[in-house]
Amino acid sequence: MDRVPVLKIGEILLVSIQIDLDDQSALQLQEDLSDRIVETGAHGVIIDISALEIVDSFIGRMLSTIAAVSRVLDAETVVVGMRPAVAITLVELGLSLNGVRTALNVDKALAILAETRQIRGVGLLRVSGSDDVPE
Amino acid sequence: MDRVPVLKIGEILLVSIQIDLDDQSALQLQEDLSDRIVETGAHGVIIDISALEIVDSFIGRMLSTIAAVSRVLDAETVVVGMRPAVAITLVELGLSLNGVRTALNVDKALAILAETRQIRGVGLLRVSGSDDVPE
Amino acid sequence: MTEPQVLPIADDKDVVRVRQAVRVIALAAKLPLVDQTKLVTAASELARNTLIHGGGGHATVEQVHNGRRAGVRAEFVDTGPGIADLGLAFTDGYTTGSGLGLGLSGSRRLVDEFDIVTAPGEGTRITVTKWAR
Amino acid sequence: MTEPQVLPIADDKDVVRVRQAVRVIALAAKLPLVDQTKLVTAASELARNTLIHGGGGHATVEQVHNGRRAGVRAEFVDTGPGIADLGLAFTDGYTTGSGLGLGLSGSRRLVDEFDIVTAPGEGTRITVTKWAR
Ligand SMILES: Nc1ncnc2c1ncn2[C@@H]1O[C@H](COP(=O)(O)OP(=O)(O)O)[C@@H](O)[C@H]1O
Ligand SMILES: Nc1ncnc2c1ncn2[C@@H]1O[C@H](COP(=O)(O)OP(=O)(O)O)[C@@H](O)[C@H]1O
Repeated sequence: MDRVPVLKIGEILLVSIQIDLDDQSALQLQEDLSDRIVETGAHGVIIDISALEIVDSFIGRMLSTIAAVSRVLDAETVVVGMRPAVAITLVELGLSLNGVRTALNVDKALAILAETRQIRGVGLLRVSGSDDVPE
Repeated sequence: MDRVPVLKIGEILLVSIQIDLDDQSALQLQEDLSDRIVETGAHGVIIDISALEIVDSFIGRMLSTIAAVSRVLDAETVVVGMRPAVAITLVELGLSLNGVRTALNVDKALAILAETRQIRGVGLLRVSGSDDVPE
Repeated sequence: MTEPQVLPIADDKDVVRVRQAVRVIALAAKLPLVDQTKLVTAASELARNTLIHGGGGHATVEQVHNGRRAGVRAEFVDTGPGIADLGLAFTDGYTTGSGLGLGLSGSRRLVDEFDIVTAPGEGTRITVTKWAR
Repeated sequence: MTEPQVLPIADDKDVVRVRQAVRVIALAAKLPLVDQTKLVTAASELARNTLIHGGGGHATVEQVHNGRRAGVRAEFVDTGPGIADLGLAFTDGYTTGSGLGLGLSGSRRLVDEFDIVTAPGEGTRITVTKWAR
């Protein structure tokens, strides 16, 4: 079965979905991510879907479920890179990505996660240079 | 054609190769990465190959070329997640990944990149918490 | 113009193959990107229904022409239980399974033509068409 | 046991398909993971040679048995220019193209049996076998 790698970057888990996931593989990813959150104590999950040509109701539900499960495990989920055509199609399909935060790209997602964490008083991942994120 | 996303994380570009790349797509990735290094001024490139079931001479050469081109553009390349079976096969094939640094995972690669940059006096990406990386 | 392509729908991976076949033909028919995306998404929903609710079946995908415009037609056929109450089945959020209940209603919104033939015990046949602009 | 699978090698994507077919059969033949990896890597090198140096051709992949052990055999056939000097062609780093010159020598090291039939103007046929332990 095709397995999507879950990458740990500091306190963040990053997943870049590049394959046309069958339903079984989508459930597997959901499970892998939960396991890795528990195992690493990660506080943020970034899911890059810039390579995905479609998001149907099954993948949409996977994203919502990942966000909900992460929250229970004290991690915030941000989905990045959604293509415009995918966003338009999701709306027409009637799918609201419940509880899923989105951002344009990984840097913006990191900024969102850093802010969320700041509120809770935990430092996360600091990006130095021009893209400085408030700590 | 299948296109592998190049993700920008602070001053780092991250690529997670998950598809069985045909030669044309491998060359495309090489080109995309060079473009993004120039465009973003990134100082580090991390290539995750944990999903790759094989690395043949063509992909091996792509990795070496990416490392060489990055260096010219003042960026360091680290390849992470190589499977043991792939490493064994590469040796027997006779392929030395010339000039390619490798690391176990993304966090270790970040540490390597942070160190390299520290020498040159540029802060890169700081991971707080238990995985602290010297700045 | 290409031959109609017939694809079995017997498992998860077949649903992926149907998506990919529809994409290839939508590209060939020069559907605009957004319409490709809509059609492939609708096909994914309907192929999954054929598998999950219909107990498996097949899809036929082909390029079509109506004299003025090119388009893509996809048909999903199963010999499963059929649908007794279409009004209910096409209600957003209605599901007899564990889905989101958006497959039928949502995919109807995503295509230009949507045709369904079904009866209890007699299976389900859904045909959708998307025209190039 | 499965039927021999014949795959065309006419472009980049065909090389990927050959790799995948070899992997599926290596899995079926229960080759250990490292041996699967070695065989698929060798197949990738040889299929690329068939395409680049041989001008295209085909591969045949099959499960085999020698009475004691199961294995996988892959054959790469083209009707290209053939190889005049085998000694040179099997030298690490020797290439007449833009490759690394490791395909022939390296893939020979990666398999258990390696057989080559070639002559100038008469194409090239390479057969490799990897046995389960
Ligand atoms: N091919 C089919 N065969 C039988 N019943 C179907 C079929 N497709 C849809 N249905 C019925 O219509 C309901 C609504 O379908 P849909 O809107 O696609 O939502 P979901 O698939 O998430 O349940 C299904 O739960 C099922 O009861
Ligand atoms: N199928 C073939 N037909 C003709 N010549 C070949 C074929 N395979 C290999 N050769 C020749 O042998 C040389 C060495 O091959 P190889 O070791 O695979 O390295 P590379 O493919 O990187 O050149 C090639 O450059 C080519 O001249």
